Amino acid sequence: MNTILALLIIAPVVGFLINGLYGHKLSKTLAAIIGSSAILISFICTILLFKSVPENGVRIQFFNILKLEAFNLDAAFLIDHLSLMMMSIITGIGFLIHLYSAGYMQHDKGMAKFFAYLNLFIFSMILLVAGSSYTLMFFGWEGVGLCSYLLIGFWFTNGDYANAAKKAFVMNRIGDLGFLMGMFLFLQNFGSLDYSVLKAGHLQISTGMATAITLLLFVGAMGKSAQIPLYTWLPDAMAGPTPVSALIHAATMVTAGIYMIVRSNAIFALAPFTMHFVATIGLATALFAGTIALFQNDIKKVLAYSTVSQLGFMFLGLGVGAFTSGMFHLMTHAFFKALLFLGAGSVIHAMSGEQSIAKMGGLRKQIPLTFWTFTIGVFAIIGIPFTSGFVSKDEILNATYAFNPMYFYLAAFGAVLTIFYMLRLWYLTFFGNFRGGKEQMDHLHESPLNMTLPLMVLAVLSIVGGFIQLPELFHGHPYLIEYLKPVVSNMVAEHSGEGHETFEWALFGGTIVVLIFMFAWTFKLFGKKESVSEEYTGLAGVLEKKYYVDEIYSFLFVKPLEHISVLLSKVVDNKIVDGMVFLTGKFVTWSGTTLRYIQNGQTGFYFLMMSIAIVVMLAYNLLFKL
Amino acid sequence: MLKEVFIDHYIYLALTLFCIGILGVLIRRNAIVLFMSIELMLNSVNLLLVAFSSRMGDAAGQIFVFFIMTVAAAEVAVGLAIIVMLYRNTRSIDIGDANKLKW
Amino acid sequence: MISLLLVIIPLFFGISTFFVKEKWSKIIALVSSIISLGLIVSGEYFHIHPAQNLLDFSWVKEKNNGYFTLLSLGDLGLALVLLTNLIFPLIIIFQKCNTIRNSHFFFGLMLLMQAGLNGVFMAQDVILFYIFFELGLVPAYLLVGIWGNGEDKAAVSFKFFAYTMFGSLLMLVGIIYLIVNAGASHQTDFNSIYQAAHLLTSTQQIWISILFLIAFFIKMPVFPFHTWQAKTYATAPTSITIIMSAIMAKMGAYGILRFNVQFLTLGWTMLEPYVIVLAVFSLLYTAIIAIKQDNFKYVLAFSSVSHLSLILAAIASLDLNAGLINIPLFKDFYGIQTLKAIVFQLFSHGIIVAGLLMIADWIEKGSNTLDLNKMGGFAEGKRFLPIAFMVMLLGSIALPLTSGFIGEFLLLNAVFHYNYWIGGIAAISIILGAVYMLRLFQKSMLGSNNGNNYNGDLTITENWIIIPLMLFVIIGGIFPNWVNQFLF
Amino acid sequence: MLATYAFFFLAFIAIFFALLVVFSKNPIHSCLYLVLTMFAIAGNYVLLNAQFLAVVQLIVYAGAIMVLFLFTIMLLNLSSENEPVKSNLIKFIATIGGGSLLLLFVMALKKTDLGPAPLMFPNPNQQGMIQNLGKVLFSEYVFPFEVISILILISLMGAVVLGRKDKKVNPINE
Amino acid sequence: MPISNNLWSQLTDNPLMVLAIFGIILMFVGLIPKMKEWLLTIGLVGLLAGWSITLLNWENSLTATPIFNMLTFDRGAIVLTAIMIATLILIFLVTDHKSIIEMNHLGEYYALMIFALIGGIIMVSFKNLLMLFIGVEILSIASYILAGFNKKNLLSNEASLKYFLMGSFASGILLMGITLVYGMSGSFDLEQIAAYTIMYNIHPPALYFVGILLLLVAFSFKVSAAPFHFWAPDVYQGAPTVSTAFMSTVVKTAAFGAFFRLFYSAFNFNSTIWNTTVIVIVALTLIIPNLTATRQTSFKRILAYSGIANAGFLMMVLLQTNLVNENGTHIAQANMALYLTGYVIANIIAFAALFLVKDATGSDELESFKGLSKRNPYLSAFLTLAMCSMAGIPATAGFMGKYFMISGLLQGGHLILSIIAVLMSVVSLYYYFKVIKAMYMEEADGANIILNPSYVFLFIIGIVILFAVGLMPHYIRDLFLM
Repeated sequence: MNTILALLIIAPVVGFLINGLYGHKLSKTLAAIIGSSAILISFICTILLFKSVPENGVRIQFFNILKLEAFNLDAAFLIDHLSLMMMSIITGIGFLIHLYSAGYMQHDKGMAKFFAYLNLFIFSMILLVAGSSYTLMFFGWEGVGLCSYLLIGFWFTNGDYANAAKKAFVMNRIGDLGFLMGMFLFLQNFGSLDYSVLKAGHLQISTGMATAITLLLFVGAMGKSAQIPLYTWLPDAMAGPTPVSALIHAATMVTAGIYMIVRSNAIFALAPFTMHFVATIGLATALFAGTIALFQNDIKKVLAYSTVSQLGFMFLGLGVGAFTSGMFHLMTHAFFKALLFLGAGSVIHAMSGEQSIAKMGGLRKQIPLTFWTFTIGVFAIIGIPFTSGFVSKDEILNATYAFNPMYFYLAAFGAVLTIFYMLRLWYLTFFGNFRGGKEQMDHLHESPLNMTLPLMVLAVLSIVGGFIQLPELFHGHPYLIEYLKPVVSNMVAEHSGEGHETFEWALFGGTIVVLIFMFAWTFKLFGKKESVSEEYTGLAGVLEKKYYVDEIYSFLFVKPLEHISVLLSKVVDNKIVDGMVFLTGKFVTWSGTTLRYIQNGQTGFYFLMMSIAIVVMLAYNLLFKL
Repeated sequence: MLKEVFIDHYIYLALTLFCIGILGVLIRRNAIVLFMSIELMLNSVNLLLVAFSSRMGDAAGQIFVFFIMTVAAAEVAVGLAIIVMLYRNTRSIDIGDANKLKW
Repeated sequence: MISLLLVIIPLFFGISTFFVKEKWSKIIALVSSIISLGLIVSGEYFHIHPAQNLLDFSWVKEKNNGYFTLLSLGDLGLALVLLTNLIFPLIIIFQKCNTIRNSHFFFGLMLLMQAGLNGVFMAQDVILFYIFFELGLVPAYLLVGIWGNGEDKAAVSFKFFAYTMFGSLLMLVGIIYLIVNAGASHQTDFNSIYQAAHLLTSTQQIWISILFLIAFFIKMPVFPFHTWQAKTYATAPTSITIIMSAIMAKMGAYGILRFNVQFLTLGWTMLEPYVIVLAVFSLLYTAIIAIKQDNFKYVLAFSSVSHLSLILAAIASLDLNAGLINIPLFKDFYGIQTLKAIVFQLFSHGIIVAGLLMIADWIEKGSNTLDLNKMGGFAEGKRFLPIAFMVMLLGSIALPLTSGFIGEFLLLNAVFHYNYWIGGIAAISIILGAVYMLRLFQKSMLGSNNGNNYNGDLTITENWIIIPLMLFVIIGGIFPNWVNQFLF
Repeated sequence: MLATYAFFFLAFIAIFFALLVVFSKNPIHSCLYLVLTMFAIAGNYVLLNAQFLAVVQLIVYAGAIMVLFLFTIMLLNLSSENEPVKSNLIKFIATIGGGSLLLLFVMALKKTDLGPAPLMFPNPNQQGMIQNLGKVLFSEYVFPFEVISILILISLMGAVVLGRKDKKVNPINE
Repeated sequence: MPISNNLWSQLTDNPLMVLAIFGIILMFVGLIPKMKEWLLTIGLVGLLAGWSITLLNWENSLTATPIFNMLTFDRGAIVLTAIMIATLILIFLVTDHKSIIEMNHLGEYYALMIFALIGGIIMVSFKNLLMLFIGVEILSIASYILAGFNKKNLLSNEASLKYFLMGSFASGILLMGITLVYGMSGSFDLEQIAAYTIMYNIHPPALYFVGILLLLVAFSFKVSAAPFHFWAPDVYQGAPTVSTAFMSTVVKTAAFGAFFRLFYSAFNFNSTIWNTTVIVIVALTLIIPNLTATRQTSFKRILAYSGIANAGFLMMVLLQTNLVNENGTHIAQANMALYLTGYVIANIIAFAALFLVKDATGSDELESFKGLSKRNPYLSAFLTLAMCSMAGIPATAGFMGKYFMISGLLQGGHLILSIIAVLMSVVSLYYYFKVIKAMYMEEADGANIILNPSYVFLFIIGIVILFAVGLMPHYIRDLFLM
């Protein structure tokens, strides 16, 4: 088991080192093979681990990183059901995306570098989810942030991309600050950052302290998982290559916050206020991002806001206490959102890099494979019954209703928004007539097999992924809840009785009605659209401009900080602080100049000064000393 | 009117002469007159020394005066030589003119 | 004896270098520094297998008064001596001979600085400490003033020199005050001073502490005594800037640990709250200033102040009630832990800032400018420089798995332990640090090239100078335990 | 009693002429007034029974030294007009300074207890006689007497070096 | 008092006789034009002989008996005598120079310096105020002449006149002080005055105190302490350079020796009655010249102000008269001797450098030091070390001097004064390092300067002493302890 785990962790590192250090000497194909196979090894190892892991998990220690008097950090990994689930998503989807990248990036000269970064990312992610302490999680946490930075800024010669990368990193850092504080507070209270102290019922801590710790940790999650108010980096992160968006900014990294909260569920359970807060933030984010997505024209931006929105749903799930549901939605979302992104990547690939849906239309004929798989993704996310998205979202909505009906209605509205913007995207991209240029028209082509294969695999997963936990209504069995039971204790009241069943049926029926209505309505709006306006006015304009949040942030934080920096530098530091030093020097030379004049060369004056000195001296001594 | 002379009177006299000497040093610009004022100071010291010496019946004070006179003579020789030298070069013995060295 | 040799060797070679031909000077300097490195490595060996008499140097100081340890390798100074002797060979290789005239004087003075720095960290006698403290200073003045860049190098150099001297002379008053109070015999060894210092009343200790603190604040430097620094760093030849920021700045922290924490414990305890507030203010203040600086080295200079301020904050967070001559005795484990973290971070920051400054120098050589606005897109077509820069940068912004993280994490934890709010405010620096360092990277390496070309990558020699530093940054982040055994 | 009056008379003479020395415009007059002051002081020496010094004062001081002064003044052909007068402010300050110095001296004297015994005129003690002084000078004070010769030598050299007009001008490189 | 009839013992008990003889020889040899080249040799032989005699008496000095009850060559006197003679030897080496050898009255020049030295020796060893007066006058009158030795130079004339007038004025004040002290204590003998002092330890009679203060003024003038320092910059600048070197070293040493001897042995009150005055004088002496010197452009004048500033440090010994070390030995004199050693050596190196530079460029402005490191790297290195020592950089004698002075101050509890002292040391860096800056950091063309052997000897000896004192101060200082 130790060996398998070691192999699992080392393989991406080896891939990273080979591609990073010798990538310039390798051919592109070889680089792709090395990069992908490293992840394949990890994936296989993960699968192997599934078998051998005991129910309560196992802590595997390799070596001690740092041992100080009151601080201990082991390179130890906690392999339990939760981390295995995460690792399989990471390595599995990660492998598919590596495969996809081999095709997508084949025209880029930085192929080896790209795979090196991806491998490093997978390594960091494994560290994040498999580490046995918050410190190791933080290692991975920051590591994925770095990889995100590197990959967003992969095409660094474009200044905007580089800016987006920096923005992502800094925003993540703000979250990390909260996480760090939370860790410090945790360390103060429990004397260790190892998960071993997280056994439910063993936590001796006041509610206030638990609230403080969990709120701080949640700040970290906000940053990493792009929640209000720290979400603005994620849409900008679409500057990176599309596989990166699929892997990092949809399937894995952004879900780290969910994982962290689920991992800490024992302490979150002690802090009801935080739970409420998490739910509120999650709901707000889901609605907010959903509305913004309504009028975006960039295919990746739509998907990005959709991701933010879906992450909001996950947090809503966590906040209402349905930890497993959150994890479940995390998983299904990883499937269909990766699928959507890869599909979008395929579309972009076909469109020669064009990302605006205003320029697309009627693509279903030219790239059928992409169309069908993309369609499955769309159906999953809008919740066509029995797709994975339907099942997981349904579960969250259920739990929300039990928590607070008002939250439920809002969340349901959010789901409707999802349907609207996804269908809009779908129609505008694949239906109607082609609105792009002639050259693009001629160039349209289906992607190669190593790109479409991952699409197909993910499409299958998007459909069947939900079956592991079909609602009881449809005679499903909560496999996931049981599987995660040793780690996660949900806080949702067990549903039973007629009323509940009625509600579920009502929800199901409502979903179908809404879906049919929305299909029809959006088809009417977008199905045969000849041209799509680039500019919107009124409320739509505000939404298209993302509520001007970036501008507000710039006005509230970025610009003031820059102004303060300039002020401190130019005025305070140069004029006042250094001015004091300067004045001291000036004073010395000034007094030098002044004192020089008493040395005026006149002997008479000298005599006078000496005599006065004698008089003063005698007077002082005779009057005060005797 | 006082019938007797105390040592105080000599001290008064000597110190007055001393202060007059200093006054001369302060208000005159002619180097020679200045030098004469300094001689006046020395003389006042001599007078005081002799007074103390006489009062205490100690010859040391008068011996000291003797040496002061010798030194004064030597000093005058050198001092006047310096003044003459300066006069040769500048045609002036005004100390106010000797102000090339300053600042 | 090793400790004595560590001072004598650079001193001897330094003076000899004055008299040799220019072309030999670099080789002699290199030989000397490598001998020193060998000595400290063997010192580490003896340290692990204790043989104290080989590490210490004693001297009959006054008749009938027995032996006194004058120099000692170990204790707080070991890590910094190690740092000094590790960095010197690298910067001697780094310093190109053909860009400076009279290179024999250059290297000679550099070796004198090495002797001074080694001495400061090993001295067990206050006067000796002071002598070495200044011995590093005069050569630095000459090196900056003679071989610096820019028109006003002499003025800049003098400002640095006078500022530092101002502090160290105040410290001299403090030192003499302690000596004077060390009993009738006026012994100057640390043991006597330690005992004398602990007999002072708290008021006395506070005043003397302030004298010492001013000196060390200037040396580190810390707000509001930092204004000499940025200009000096930019003006000095890069190798000297490296010595200043990587090693000389550490003298301040070392001095505070030695004199304020260890000797003037009572006074320090009283001053702690003020110092920590000042340090945290300085930390954020300089970090904010660094955000909009346009000079590459200025950013590094302010970042250096910022990092050292955090170290100062951590020092001020030490919770102590009494001190012993070797390792202070703290109320709880936190003290020793933080102390170790401080030493680790001093070492780590030295390495990282050295690497960053080297990179700054190479960029300057390649593009003939340090102005960030004239740079851009330098990563294009280069393989090693961006990697090296990135690794050093990550160390600087304390990313996990770099040595910078280990240090900053523990230091922030210590400050947080002292006070939640202060700790929280101090931690904002990790955001600001990311902002200015990434801006630095972005402006120079990323984006599009705006007219100022920089072609060609690092040479093989340059690669091999920076690789050890990069290795340390990574190894220090992954195996800090292994590094730690050499530092204590 | 007579001696007391003599003292006050001499004191008045001394101070009066001393002031004239200082305030007289013409250096030659100053010089002559100084000679008169010295005479007064010599008179005081006699009162104090220091005959030897009185004689030396007359011969060496009033005679030799003052003649030297006179010669120099004559040699340099100084007249009263060529001395610029100092400004009144300076004079005022100087007078205040000198006056307060005198006041301070007086204050110190008042504070000092010098004993009640008045001076005897003529002074009974014979220290000031040539015989006594000679004995002391050549026994106790023979060493300074020898050493003073060096001083005389120096002044000799000084007068020669500084006063002589050098034919061959070869100044050191200043 | 036994008057020794043994000629040999008169020659060997103290260096006065030998020096006087050689002075007279020089005077006469100077008259013979052909013997000009020999003058320096004769002078050096004489000084070396004097120096050897001084050193031979080193051990005896601990149990020295007074000579004619007028002079005592105790340890303090011997130390300062040795320093002064050695200094003069070094100054003579500096005069091994073409322009000096060509000058008129060279014999007198050397003879005057040696005679002045005799005055200095008398000043540092006096036991009777009469000897003090005679010593002061011998030294002063010789200095007046030395200052005006360059007769054709107006500045030299002016310097001589100023020095003479102000020096005579100070002599008058000195005499008044002596007279008042004599009048109250009834003696010129140091021991008896000391006995009188102890009698009135707390409340000395006012006139006695006035006498002491006048003596303080007179000596402050002689050592050029503010506010009685006005003569010093002008005279130092105007006088021929060798004379300036002589005045700022030998004369200053002698003046301090006498100053300290008088106040230490005669007026050593247990109360701190004249401390406040001294503190104010020291503070002024540190502040005024250091600040003024920052704006000077002439190296010679900088050295003059530096000399005044150093007088401030040296005057601190007056505040240490009661300090003893662990063996109960008084340490003030040793501190002063240590400081003087460093000061004198550094000063002579500086003056030697000035001499060479001035010879090459004809100016003593700082300008002429520009680019000196190119013209002669060794000279500039030596001068740098001397400047470092003056500025009090550790490992040099200057630092140790300042260290012991401030140490003494702090033992006396004068914290504020010591802080003023170190702050002014920082200010002093400005002008000391201006010289270094000119030499190394500024460019100027000029002919190479060649060092002749006597200069090399001087520099090497000087640097060795600077570092010997700087690194092993305790050994040196123990030698000086009384």
